[in-house]
Amino acid sequence: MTTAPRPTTAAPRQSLRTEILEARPVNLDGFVEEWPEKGLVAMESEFDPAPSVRVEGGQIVELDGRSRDDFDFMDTFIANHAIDVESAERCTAMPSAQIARMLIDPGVSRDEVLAVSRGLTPAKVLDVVKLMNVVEIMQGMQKMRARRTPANQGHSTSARDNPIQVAADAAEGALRGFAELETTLGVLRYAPMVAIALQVGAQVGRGGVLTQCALEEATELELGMRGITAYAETISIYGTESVFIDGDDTPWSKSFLAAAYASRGIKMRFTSGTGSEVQMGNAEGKSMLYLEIRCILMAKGAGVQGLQNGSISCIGVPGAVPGGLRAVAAENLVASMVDLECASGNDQSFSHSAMRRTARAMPQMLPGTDFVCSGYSSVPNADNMFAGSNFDTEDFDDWNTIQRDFQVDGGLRHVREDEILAARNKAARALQAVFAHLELPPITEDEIEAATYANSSNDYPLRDVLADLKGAQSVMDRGITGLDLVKGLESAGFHDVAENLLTVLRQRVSGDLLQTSAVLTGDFTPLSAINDPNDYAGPGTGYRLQGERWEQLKKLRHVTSSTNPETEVG
Amino acid sequence: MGAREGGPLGERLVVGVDIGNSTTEACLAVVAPDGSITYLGTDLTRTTGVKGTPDNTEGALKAIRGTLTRAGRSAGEVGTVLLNEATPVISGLAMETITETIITESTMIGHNPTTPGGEGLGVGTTRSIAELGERQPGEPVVCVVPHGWDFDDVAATLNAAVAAGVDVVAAILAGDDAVLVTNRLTRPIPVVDEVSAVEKVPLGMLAAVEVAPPGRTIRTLSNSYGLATVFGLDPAQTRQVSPVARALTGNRSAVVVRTPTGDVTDRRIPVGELVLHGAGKTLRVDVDAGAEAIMEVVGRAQPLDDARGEPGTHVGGMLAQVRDTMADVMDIAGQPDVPVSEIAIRDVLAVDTFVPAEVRGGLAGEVALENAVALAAMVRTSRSRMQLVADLVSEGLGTAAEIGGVEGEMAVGGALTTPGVDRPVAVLDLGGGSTDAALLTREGECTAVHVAGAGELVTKLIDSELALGDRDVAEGVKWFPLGKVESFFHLRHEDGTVEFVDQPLPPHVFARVVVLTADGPAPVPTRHGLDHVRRVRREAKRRVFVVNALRALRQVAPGGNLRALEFVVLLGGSALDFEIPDMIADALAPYGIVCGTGNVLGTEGPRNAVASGLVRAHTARLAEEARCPTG
Amino acid sequence: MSASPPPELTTADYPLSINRPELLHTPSGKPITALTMDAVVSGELSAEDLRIAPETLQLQAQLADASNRPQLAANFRRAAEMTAIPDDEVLAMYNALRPRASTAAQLAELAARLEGTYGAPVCAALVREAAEVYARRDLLARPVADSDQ
Amino acid sequence: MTTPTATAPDRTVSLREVGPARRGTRPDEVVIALSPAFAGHFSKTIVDVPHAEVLRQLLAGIEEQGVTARLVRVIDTADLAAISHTAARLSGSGISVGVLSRGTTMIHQKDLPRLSNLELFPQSPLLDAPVFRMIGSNAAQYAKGEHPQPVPTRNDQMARPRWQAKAALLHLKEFDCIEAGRDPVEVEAVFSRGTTG
Repeated sequence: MTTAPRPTTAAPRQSLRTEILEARPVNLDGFVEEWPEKGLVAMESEFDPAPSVRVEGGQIVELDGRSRDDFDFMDTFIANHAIDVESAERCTAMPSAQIARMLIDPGVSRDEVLAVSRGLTPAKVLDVVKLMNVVEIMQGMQKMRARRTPANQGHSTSARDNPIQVAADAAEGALRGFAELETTLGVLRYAPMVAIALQVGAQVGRGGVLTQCALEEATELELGMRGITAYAETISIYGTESVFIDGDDTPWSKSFLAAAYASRGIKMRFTSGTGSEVQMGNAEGKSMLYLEIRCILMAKGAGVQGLQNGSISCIGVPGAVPGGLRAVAAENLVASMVDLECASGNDQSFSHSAMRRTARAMPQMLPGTDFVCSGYSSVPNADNMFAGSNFDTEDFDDWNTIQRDFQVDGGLRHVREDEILAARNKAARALQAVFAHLELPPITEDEIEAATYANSSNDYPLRDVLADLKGAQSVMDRGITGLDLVKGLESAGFHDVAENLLTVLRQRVSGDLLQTSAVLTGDFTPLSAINDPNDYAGPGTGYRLQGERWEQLKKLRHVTSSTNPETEVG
Repeated sequence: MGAREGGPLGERLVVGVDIGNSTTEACLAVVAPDGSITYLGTDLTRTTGVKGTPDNTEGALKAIRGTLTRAGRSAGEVGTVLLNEATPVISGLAMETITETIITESTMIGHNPTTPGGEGLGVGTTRSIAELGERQPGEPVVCVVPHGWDFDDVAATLNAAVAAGVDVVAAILAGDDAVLVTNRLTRPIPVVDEVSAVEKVPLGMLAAVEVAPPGRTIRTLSNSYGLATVFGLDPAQTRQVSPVARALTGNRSAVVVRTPTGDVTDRRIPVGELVLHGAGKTLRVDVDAGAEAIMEVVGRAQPLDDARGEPGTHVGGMLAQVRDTMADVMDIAGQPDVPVSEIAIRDVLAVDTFVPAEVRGGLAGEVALENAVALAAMVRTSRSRMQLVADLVSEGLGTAAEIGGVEGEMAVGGALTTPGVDRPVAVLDLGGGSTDAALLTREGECTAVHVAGAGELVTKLIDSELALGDRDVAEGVKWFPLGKVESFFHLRHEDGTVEFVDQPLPPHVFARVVVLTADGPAPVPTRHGLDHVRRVRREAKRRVFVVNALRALRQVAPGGNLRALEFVVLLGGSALDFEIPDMIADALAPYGIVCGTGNVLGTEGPRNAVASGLVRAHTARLAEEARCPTG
Repeated sequence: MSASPPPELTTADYPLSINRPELLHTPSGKPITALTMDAVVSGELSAEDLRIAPETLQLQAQLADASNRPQLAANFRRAAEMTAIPDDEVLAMYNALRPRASTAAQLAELAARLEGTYGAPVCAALVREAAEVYARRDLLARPVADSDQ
Repeated sequence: MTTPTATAPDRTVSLREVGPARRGTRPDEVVIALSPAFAGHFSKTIVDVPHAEVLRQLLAGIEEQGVTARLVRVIDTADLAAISHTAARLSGSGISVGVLSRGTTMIHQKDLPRLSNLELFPQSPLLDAPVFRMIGSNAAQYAKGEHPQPVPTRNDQMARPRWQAKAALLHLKEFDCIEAGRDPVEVEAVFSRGTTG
């Protein structure tokens, strides 16, 4: 930056400090004024309805100021399926301040809060969280998170849809701690091969990591049915009837889809987030958070075990209005306080400012959520086919350091270079074996060498895309399933990987992963809100980062040894 | 024909395996004691590794197991596995441009903007639009407009100048604005646009700008005497500028600037001499003499022992490159490398082609079609490693495996199982790298030859002549018929017929020339029309397969006389092509030859000839031994 | 909402794959313990064996009820009914439920098919409820396909 | 992050209504459909390219190809697909270009489903004058039954944090200018030099 005075131009003179501030990345972000009439407002809008509920003959006949015959389909669905009719009138009549206090009071257990929240209307829920500042919201999240143990989810994609890269990065991601890995495509026809790569790579890195491939419903479901992927997440829902219809769905079609996934033993969660409705110009004059609460209750009513929210792909909208990130933190809390698994966003490029990017994640990272990011880009953002995440591979060491600084478990850990190289190499070889077994276009030794040491898709030899696409098509045509992957791995001598994948596949027969917030631990124990319920009851209780896990998180790339300060540990 | 359960004693189960360049085929059969053969089935898989190397084992085993499972037999029952002796011909390709067009001192702008403006011829002195105001009336001016000028401003400036009496007769624009500007002019003039390097146009020089009406081509600047007239040239100068005229032929618009020493040369690049050893002679031919000359000399050097290129020349490099790759292919771990000297080039096919190349010194990215020669070279090696493959197969399967015979001969045997075929029969195996011919005489003698050039070369020619720069697209153009998507609901096939569809076609093929692949139309990224693409495709096939068919058959035909042949059966991957068989049949018709695509075993089409031939040969040998037992 | 029978299973039985494997079997009747690598290699297992059985979904529904998640339980019960429906028909049914994709009659037909052919009353109820709401909110199929909103 | 600037910022445009939009008969025309607030409530795109320049370049691209253009304003919707498809069905060639006030642009064809398109340029912050020229040129070439190379589309991951909210705001304003039930009208572009409005 220059300190010399600039040549005077026609423009009025500017202070040197202003010039420096003007040049700060945060000023590349966009900010707008609120416009409540149109719903361009985070969570404080006089146009949101006042809470009200009336029950007649075991049916809700009035909801937030609307009587049943004026219900749009969101009202109807929420009234019929989401709200507990028996307790509705009593709970909604409780003072909002009392419910808000229950949320942060260590003396009130999670179950006691759920007993109240299941009877609340959308407007009532909004009325409650509006009373809470961001620290209180974090306090509430700490208690209401469904699973006791927090976790994290990663994105593993490739700008060239290169399956070898996806496999290697999935292996590294799994090794670094992601409990779930998600991929998607630039060229959709590549999906089967990349999904296979993700599954194989993940099981190399850490047995039991769950994978998914975000696609249009039909293909996503088919890959899941075949056991090539293990769960699904990109089933979008919206807070107004008109936008829901624009998305060519209704609460009933989505509920049917939810059951379809469960009927194939596949874990699934919906996706929603503040800002999507106003982004599409049909917010019907309601605040972003009110509409998101309707989404959350709709998901609850559909009987899905969880929800991905936290604005997600619309983060630029709440990010630009006053109090926007408070609303985003609140929507995560609401998902948790109605007992849904919450994969809490932090998954889209959000700001030019590193400081803002970090701050944005604190309300999820510090209290901990079921998945702090949904997900964290475990590839360089240039390779991120979800249009970039809030964090990527360059941030690994910063993330690990923040975990260590605050003694907070963000789901990741530092891993030594040699372990990472070994995993990446093995993943590429395992995939090479599977491709050979399935007669897919071969993977060369050069590609394996590249995969071992690569950072981005530019570091790999180019694939014969046409041949790959033919291969991908044949995977679908020949009805390849997860079982074929197991066979390929086993016959090529990758016994451990084959065993890992088979165990994951076996889980769909047991259905254990269908329960709320379920993940698979390293020893293949299903860990869900049932057998790992959040038992936070104040200081010293609930999940604490300690013992072996804490020892893991104390390790960084460079830590000076106290026994011999001339050396580094780890 | 189904699998016979059990069967009488002495029945033998044999598998013939043909390892080709791209596919490995297996044929399972039962040989009864009386020598009668019952075919139980066939299988086909991708060849693993380079033909003739141990890597082939995996593919071979896969194909064998394939047939066994289909026929419900087990490896244990197999008596013998028969492999083909792959005649170790491996082919390589190389292409060299032998001409290049160079423009010196920017005398010519010969590019063809899609939308020039105005019509007619304008001759005047080149002046920058910036200094138009200063021109004195009367002087004819060709206005040169640099980048960054808005079309409205250009038109206004020109109109003002004209109003002030400046005689603007033509304009040369940097941007794509010719029509926009002419539409706004008070006095119409010819305008050439999209001259990207407009700043290099020499100012203050006499220049001519010509634009033809839509659908026409220029008349004056593409005619040497037209140029002479415009610039007042004497015969010597006229001779000098004749390349300019030639370079501009066929354009709708052009600019020629008269500079003192400016010139367009069309020079031949010395590519070097091809040295051919054969028939006890050593013959030399300049590669830039073109394909015809080369092939004529190759013909005189038959049978070819080796071909080399003058070291240090392009052709030297071309052939050396081919040799080296062959050497690598034949290297065996743990064994001494194959000395490059052992690798003899036993046939060469030269094909004239052209490569669109950017003109050196051009001002608008002019492209000229440069002549080029493509060479397909075929290498024979003294090492075959099929025996090694046989050993590995036997090991992997736990049964005996042997070399059952040489490809060519086996192929004829298999071809004979085509209904309606009898000796003497010749087969043409249209492969990827080489075109093979074999003849089986009435007396049962068999001769086989291999000539360089086949499917791969066709693909390369299509790729370069259409400037696709994408082998896969070229492959598509080779394999599938063409069409033009005329609306979302109908497309016109290359034969002119129209096909209507009820589901709208995908947007990315709208209004495009497409290849009609199995999974729908795929766009061909080219500016050329359907007819041009079709012509290039058929020419490439003709220059390779028709030429090679005749070459190869002449080499096996008694006394090189094609009329002595009766049946010609086409085999191999390219025999499945939708037009090559017809092209070859047409070419052979005049010689009274029955030619068609084989139908091995009456069921397999042009496939599996070698594999089933192996079985026949094996059976014949058994019969021999039965008649005169050895020892 | 869903008045499910008093759960026989308690949350202590979760995860079934570890605590109650004896309750788990594949639709083809194999016990979950039969899903071994040897079985895969020997080719005894098909993809069918890696699907979830309706009985298992009923067990998970009991666990959901036992952990106070009635909506989740209801979802599992719909899923149990759906195990009988072939993959492509499941997708077809889903598409039929999209806005303005079906007429009232078509939805009634769908509900009937669910109940009749597949013995899926809970799913049928969901479709009938949708039909009623769609009619009220103008989301049934319209005669003219192409319309701008 | 690129923020293109207009090449001729001193030009302005106003649209004069000349009656209801009719279905064209000339096979050599492209219809340009403008959104409710284009060159009316708004005067420039999300990155300050003047609407005058957007229109000049689109028209220039079409004219350079020797094709004629007609302008219509769609008033009853701000949905780009709907605007473009409506125009495509009015176009004698069946080809249309739809433009939103913030710059988002689409080339459409009448036989395509409404939600499909020939070319879509969704990232309004990345569209500058030269791009609009190419879009006009391509539309005209489609109208002539030629097959132009699609206009290269750019992408920028950081467009979300910078532009998403402003885009939403502009979108809402555009929605405000919708007059339900009003049929598309034919308009005439009147360009004038002078300071940008």
